Amino acid sequence: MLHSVKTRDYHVVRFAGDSGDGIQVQGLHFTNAIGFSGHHLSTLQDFPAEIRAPVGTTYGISAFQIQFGGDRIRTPGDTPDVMVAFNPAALKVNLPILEPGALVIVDEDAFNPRNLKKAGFESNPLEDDSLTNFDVYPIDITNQTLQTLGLFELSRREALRSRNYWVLGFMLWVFDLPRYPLTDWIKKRFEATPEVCRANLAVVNAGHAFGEIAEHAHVLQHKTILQKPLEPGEYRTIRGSEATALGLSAVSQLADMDILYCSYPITPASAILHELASMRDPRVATFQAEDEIASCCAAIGASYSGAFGVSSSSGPGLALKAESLGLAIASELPLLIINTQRAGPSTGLPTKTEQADLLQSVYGRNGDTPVPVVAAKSSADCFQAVIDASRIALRHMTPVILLHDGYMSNSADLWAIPDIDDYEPIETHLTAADRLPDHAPHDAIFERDPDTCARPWAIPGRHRLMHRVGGLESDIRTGHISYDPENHQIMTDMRLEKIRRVADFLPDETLVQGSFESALLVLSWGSTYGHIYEAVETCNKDGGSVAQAHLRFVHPFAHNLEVLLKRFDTILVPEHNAGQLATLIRSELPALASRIRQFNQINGLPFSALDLIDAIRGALVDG
Amino acid sequence: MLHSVKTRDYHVVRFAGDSGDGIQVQGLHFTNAIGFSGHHLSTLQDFPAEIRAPVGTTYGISAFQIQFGGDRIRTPGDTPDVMVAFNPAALKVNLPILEPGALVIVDEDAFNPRNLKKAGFESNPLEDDSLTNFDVYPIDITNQTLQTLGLFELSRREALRSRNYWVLGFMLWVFDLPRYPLTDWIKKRFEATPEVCRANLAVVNAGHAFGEIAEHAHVLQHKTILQKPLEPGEYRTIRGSEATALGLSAVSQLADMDILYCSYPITPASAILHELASMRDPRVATFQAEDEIASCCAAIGASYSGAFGVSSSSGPGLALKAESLGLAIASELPLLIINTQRAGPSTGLPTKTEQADLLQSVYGRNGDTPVPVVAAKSSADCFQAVIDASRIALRHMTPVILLHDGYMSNSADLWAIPDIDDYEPIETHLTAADRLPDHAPHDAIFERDPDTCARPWAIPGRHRLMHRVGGLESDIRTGHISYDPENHQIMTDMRLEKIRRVADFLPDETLVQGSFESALLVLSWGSTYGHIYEAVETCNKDGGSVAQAHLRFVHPFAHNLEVLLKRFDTILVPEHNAGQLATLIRSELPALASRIRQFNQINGLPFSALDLIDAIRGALVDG
Amino acid sequence: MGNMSYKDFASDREVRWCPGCGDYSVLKSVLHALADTGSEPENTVFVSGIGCAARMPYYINTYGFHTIHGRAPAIATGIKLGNPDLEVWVITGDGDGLSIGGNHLLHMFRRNVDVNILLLNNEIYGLTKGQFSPTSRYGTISPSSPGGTLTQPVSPCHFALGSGATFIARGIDVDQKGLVALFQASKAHRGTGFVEILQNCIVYNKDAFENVTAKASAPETQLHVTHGKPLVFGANREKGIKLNPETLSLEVIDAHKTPGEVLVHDETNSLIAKLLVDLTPPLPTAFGVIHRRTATPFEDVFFTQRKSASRAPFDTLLRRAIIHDHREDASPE
Amino acid sequence: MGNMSYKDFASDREVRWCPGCGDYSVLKSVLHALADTGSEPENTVFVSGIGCAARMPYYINTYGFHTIHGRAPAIATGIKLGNPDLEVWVITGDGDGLSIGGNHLLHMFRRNVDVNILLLNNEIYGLTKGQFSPTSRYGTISPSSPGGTLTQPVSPCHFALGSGATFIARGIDVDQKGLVALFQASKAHRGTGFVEILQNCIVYNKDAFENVTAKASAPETQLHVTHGKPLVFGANREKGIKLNPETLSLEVIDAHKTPGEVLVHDETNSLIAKLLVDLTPPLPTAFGVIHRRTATPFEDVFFTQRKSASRAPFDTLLRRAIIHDHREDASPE
Ligand SMILES: Cc1ncc(C[n+]2csc(CCOP(=O)(O)OP(=O)(O)O)c2C)c(N)n1
Ligand SMILES: Cc1ncc(C[n+]2csc(CCOP(=O)(O)OP(=O)(O)O)c2C)c(N)n1
Ligand code: SF4
Ligand code: SF4
Ligand SMILES: [Mg+2]
Ligand SMILES: [Mg+2]
Repeated sequence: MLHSVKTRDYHVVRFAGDSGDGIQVQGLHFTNAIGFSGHHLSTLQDFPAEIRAPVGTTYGISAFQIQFGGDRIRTPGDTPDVMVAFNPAALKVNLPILEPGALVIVDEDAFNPRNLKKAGFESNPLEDDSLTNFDVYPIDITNQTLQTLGLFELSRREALRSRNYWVLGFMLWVFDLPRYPLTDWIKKRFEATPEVCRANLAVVNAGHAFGEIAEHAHVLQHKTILQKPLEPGEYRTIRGSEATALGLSAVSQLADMDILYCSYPITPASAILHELASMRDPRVATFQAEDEIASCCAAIGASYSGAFGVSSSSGPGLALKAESLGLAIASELPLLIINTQRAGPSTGLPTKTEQADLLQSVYGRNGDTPVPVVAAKSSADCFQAVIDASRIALRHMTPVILLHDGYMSNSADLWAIPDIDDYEPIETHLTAADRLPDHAPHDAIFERDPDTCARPWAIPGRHRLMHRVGGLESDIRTGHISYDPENHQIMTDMRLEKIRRVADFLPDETLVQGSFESALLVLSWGSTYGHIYEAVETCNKDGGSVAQAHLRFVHPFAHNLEVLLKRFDTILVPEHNAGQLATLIRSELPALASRIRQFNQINGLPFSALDLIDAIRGALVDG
Repeated sequence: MLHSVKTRDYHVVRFAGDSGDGIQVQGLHFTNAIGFSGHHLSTLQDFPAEIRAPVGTTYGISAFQIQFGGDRIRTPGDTPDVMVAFNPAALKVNLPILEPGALVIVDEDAFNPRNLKKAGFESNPLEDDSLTNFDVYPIDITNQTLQTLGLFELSRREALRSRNYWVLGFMLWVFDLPRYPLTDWIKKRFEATPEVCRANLAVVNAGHAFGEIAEHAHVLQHKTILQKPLEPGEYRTIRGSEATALGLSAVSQLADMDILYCSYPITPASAILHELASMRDPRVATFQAEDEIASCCAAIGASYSGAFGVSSSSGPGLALKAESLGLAIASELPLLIINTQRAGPSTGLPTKTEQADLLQSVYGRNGDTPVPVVAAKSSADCFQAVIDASRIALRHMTPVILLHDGYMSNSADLWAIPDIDDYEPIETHLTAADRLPDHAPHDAIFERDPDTCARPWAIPGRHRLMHRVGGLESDIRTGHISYDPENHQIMTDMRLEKIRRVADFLPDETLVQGSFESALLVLSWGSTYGHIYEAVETCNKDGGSVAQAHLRFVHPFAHNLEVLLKRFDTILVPEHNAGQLATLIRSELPALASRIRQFNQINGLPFSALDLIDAIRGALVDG
Repeated sequence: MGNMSYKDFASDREVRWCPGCGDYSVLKSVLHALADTGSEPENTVFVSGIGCAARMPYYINTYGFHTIHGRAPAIATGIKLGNPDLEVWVITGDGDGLSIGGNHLLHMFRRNVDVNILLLNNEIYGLTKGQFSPTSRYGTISPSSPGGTLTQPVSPCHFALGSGATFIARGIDVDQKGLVALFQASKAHRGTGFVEILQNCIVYNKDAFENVTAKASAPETQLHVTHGKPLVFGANREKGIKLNPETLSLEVIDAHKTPGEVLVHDETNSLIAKLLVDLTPPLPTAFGVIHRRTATPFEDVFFTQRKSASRAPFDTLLRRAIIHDHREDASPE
Repeated sequence: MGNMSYKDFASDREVRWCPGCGDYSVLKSVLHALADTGSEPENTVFVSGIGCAARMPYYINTYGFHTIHGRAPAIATGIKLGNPDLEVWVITGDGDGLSIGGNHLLHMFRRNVDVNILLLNNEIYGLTKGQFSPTSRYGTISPSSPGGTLTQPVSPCHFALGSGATFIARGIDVDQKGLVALFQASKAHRGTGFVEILQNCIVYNKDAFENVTAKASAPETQLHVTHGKPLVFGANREKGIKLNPETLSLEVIDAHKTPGEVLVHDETNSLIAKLLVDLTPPLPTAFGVIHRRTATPFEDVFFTQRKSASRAPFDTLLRRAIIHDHREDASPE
């Protein structure tokens, strides 16, 4: 079959190979070139399951996917139309998700009997007719690379590691993308080792040249139509962990205070720890504790002493923080818990995504212990989300749980670099304590802010306001231990009221697309935002009448949420859990319960557009 | 004021004094005499807050309360009509709860300036007119006791410790109760120390004689009208901890297996640990672990190896078990968690009661991790509740959370001693594994019971069915680790279905009083059963039209619950939390949400009849 | 030193331990140590877990944080990392510190955070009414072990040594003079100071230490150690501890006859520390500073590293990734 | 001994560690030890927490329980109390066992439950991609410590000693013969057997132990200890460890010249154990059984007490309280 230059609004390109093949580096550089060319984009890193696997096996496959195009892109796409497979296993694993007719570039040199067997192919798919649905383009990539490198003093092993640069060069040619971002980077990166530098540049150029000269190669070329090129501005690609780390740095500036980020390594939450550690912001220190309990407790200690304590984890780690969260609630300290949700229960599927910690976040502690719960919606949004969540924690003197998920932490968005001066400063209750005289009486130390019920943040070292706090019930007036029944009722009511008051400060929820006249509202929260956005958009393009609202603040709800939802007779809530937001809505806004339809996918993967569209159409039909 | 013999259907008597005054022993003996006289009864122990306090202080007061009478008694009563106060602090603390006109017996010798000051009295209440609302009867109890003991070789301190026996003798006379249960007990107890024995008997008799001979004393006599004396049978008083320990012993017999009870001391859960340890049932061993996590894990280990693992705690301790509970769910092991709820959040009010761990029990873990939640309703009921909960755990191969509360563990009921032969044996999935041949293939080892979805309980030592389980997602067929997306969906669905199926085995919910024609349903769960029962009964006696239903199985609900609730337009849910069962009902049975009214009291105390009646009347009026 | 008296360090709260509890005396020693060393109430924090001992912060007029069971060391670590200039004390018990909290103690020792840890060891769970603890002796009868406990106790000082603690001391509740000196030494030590205090729980484990602490027999049952001084005890300091170099076992010798053979205490030598923490009756129990060595406190390195971090300005951090610059005037960089 | 070969103990699961990981060799030694000591697959359980090492149970054809991070010792304790006749092994890592799980290890040691604990120490968190662990050396650079770690490492064997462990041994991943012998000895020991294995994480902490384990320098860097034998090392076993009895410090002496002064290993002496666990480069590292002493395993006493409990029949238990008897024919008792 012959290939022709394909022009489309967007492309979904996937690179797949062994962990050692440099797939992720390749993906990043490809993304970079896309970014420089002014396309919108979104990417996804797909790592093999947690144990590093032997070369050539299907469970050792690492992949990188990017969707890019000429209009706002919100997801890395479901069905790649272009794929590069470095070996048979990579082909095997990824075939099921390819678009029919997709261009499949393979390194034919890797399709030897050993690798084919490891991948579980009975015969060579390049030779039988099992790939007729696709445009398969086999290239002797290994051979091409080795030939190029023959001129350099590199071992065969080192040389083979450069295959990704060859492929990059070739792929840049395929999509007609600029080479200089990559070549500049190589020059800088390998400044100290000129031989390696020259070798890599040579390989990139060889790959590019191959495209230009190879027979039939011209027909491989793909183009994207730029409908809406990027607005002028400064952009970068950003992963969830990067956005969170930068967001925390922003918080420390906006609140003018130190942050202590306490964590215990766990997939996928660790990415933020690594990012922060490498950032070395002197106002945002990291502390790797001995376990999750200690990490939460150290953060509480930090907040007690007047820094802002942040503690992060994933699924089982959040469960371990439950008791100490109770202490932070009882002692009314600001605290931020970032939980990168992963597929559960228990150890579950650590590298897969899920949204199943919502109810744990809202209810998972002893006693009536409410906390606000905030959710980020995309990698880039993690920046704003962590600022929003921190603002609540500091304004209301309360722990806040910020929910991320595995999908967010492995995907990357294009992000317009913000200006910190555009953000409102974050007020803290240190100032309330600053206003008190030395040795003020206890009822002054515990006098609450009339709007938030927050107490002054009287801290050692800064205030001469010696007093004691703790996990026992305390007197509403003086903070002393109190066994008084009436006081316990008052304090419980106050704690509930305090969290209810958070809603007084929340912006109204709005529709993110569609109108109030739509026949159906799709209500999303968390990282499903993008997939759901695209699915709703598609439905509407096909004549559907669908609106979307998206919750940043999952607990408490914004005051207007009920009114907004009431405008729709049918509300579809797609979630990666067994219906946790749906459960919350039913219990908090029961008048709406009969309108709620659930769509629950709990397989560790993001939604596919097709499934979502089906669910939306189903809800439109059944009402 | 003169006193007259009072006859009523029931009495509420309260003893109060310092921790060292022997109040609780006294209460038990008084209870015993009541029991022997054929009355119905219910008691409450009211301990001072956790720190042992100096003598004579209000916060060091220990109290014992009993309600007894001629018809079924379900609570220890709210408003004592008779009280004995051993010192001014005891009087001070308890005055607010007495019935107007109550008989107040005090040891006038203890009303010295020092004690009055410690109790915070400005003047002696026996001498001013602050007690005109009550029938105060001051006796020189100390003096009387010392005089009696003048004949014996006891130190003054030892002698003073006998005041409670003097009061017992007197109170037995007041209510015309038999002395022999007490005197027999004293003879047995002090067999080895005849001097002490004789002294105590003398003091009891002196107290009794004082009643008979003292001027005016005859007018103090109180009588209870026995409307419905106890059915013939064998009875005992029983506390929640005793009933639970006996229930676990029954479980080990009914299931014919060993139990490992693992716990870490915490108030109020420790009572069960102590009871079991002292019981020394060789089939129900106790293990005090290093913390709550280890206690849960050790129980999981026990269940893994084929014993039945039970782990208990209170509030913050349950929070700590969240992660390990997830493991038990993932590895599908039977496990019983007994949680004695106490007032939260955090350390809270450890000795006070609350029902605020319900949502934590249902939702407090990472991932979609459902478990059945069962609640006991009274001290005596703890026996049946632990059998019910264990049966579910063993039949469905799942962890089960059994909720107790602080009230239950400090109160005691009269209990008709059961015959273990009347109970159905408990089946386990060991037999399913027994049926498999040695080295059976993995899909046999994981073949599920069609009714319950439970897997065979293949255990080391008993079965040659070597296999591996764990917290990573496992293949539904073979139990091997599986990263397959579809399998994760199937397993998640299976876990949800498994818990849903528990409902297939639950008895229908019924009304415990009232009819379907009643204008209002009061829905109770847990230890509020008795208070709510009495309040509903009172309302109905006064012409109200109120029914009561009571949930033993809080999650999942019995299949017929929705139908039952639908028969009522208004459903009042009184709880000692901010509305957790109400929340569950709204989310699970949203069609009923508009009918739900909440009544929430979170002050660490049981409901008072008056407040409940008000709430019921309010709900009747407002609909 | 300071110009506040020990009474100024007492809070206005009524102290609520059982009459006769050893905690009273420890509290008093703490107050004295604070006054003597010139602690500043507004710069001092007492952190505790849960237990009878853990109530102590309420009675001290500094900042106080009564936290959750076993976690005080972790919280104290956070406090020091939040503000390293604070003087931080942790009050814990044998259950709080060594049952539920053992792991956090280990890591506190390992990190050598500059915090003073006072572990009030009454060999029982006081607050929860008398269950055995990890330091309870073999066979202890308690509500949860009516047939007697089944395990050998853990030795707090031995545990601290195994965990790499840099300051290990032991004292007795009623020996106020001794305690104040140990608290002062702990405060002076840069890094984690650990003081085990034998504390009498008069209600649930009365006189558990009577065999060691009784005044009458004290000269025979207590070995008070001082750096650079020989390890001697007895009414006339006539008994000396000697190490048999062949068998590496201990012998009690006549210190007056062969003073040269008596071992000399060297705080910095961890082998001697091991030898001292192993001393149990019938040999005398060691008191005083058992081990002390110089090591940098965690927060010193922590803040040095933090400050020296050549942090890029935020605007640079924002651009730390590969930047796609689409400003009209931008040229690739 | 047994009539199963080591291969019979391998499960049918594909082993999935990184090529070149030290775990492979440890697994093989485990399989050999099982075969050699005649373990019965149906009576043997491998319990592990989370980590690369903790995957091992999947590869062994006995019962296996891959539990949660740090809690394997607690679960293993429950297993032994559920069925004391089972042979139980715990597989853990330096993070699993000493970071999150330190407290459970402490209490396992203190109780002396008859379980074999293999701690694969690669001084790094392997599974979570290379963050530093509590055993990482000072200054270790890792994703969570790009500027180098700030603390001294904890020594697993020293921690075990401080926690009262009754069997402490150390081996090297690739020394299969040595490991098999240690595993056998641990299994033979009644009580908790603790074996620290220096394990090479080729991906995240490559050759961390090269300075100790490299074949060429091994005679100088390794001290293999045997009960009753002098502590000698060197190519010709010419170097001996001597304790200076005055300073209680160690010296290396010529073992050929003054053999009498060389310390003789005594497994039962905990002071020698302390001395051995303290040996770090430039002194040679100790391998073999460092400490072993007889002590009753927890479950022995547990089950003895349980069986001897003169348990009242259930009907009596039901009536253990004061009984109110209202049967018509009853008379007060
Ligand atoms: C998570 C949790 N578990 C258990 C408890 C109950 N508890 C409170 S204090 C304590 C032990 C106290 O013993 P110790 O630390 O020795 O202090 P002491 O009372 O003897 O001074 C326990 C088990 C608790 N408060 N929280
Ligand atoms: C509660 C919890 N916290 C954190 C993790 C993440 N985690 C898994 S293994 C591991 C550390 C592994 O290190 P180590 O025990 O040394 O084993 P290795 O991989 O090096 O063999 C961590 C932090 C987890 N699974 N569960
Ligand atoms: S119970 Fe013991 S430790 Fe607690 S206050 Fe009383 S005497 Fe002190
Ligand atoms: S990461 Fe390290 S420890 Fe884990 S399997 Fe790979 S080499 Fe082994
Ligand atoms: Mg204690
Ligand atoms: Mg490791």
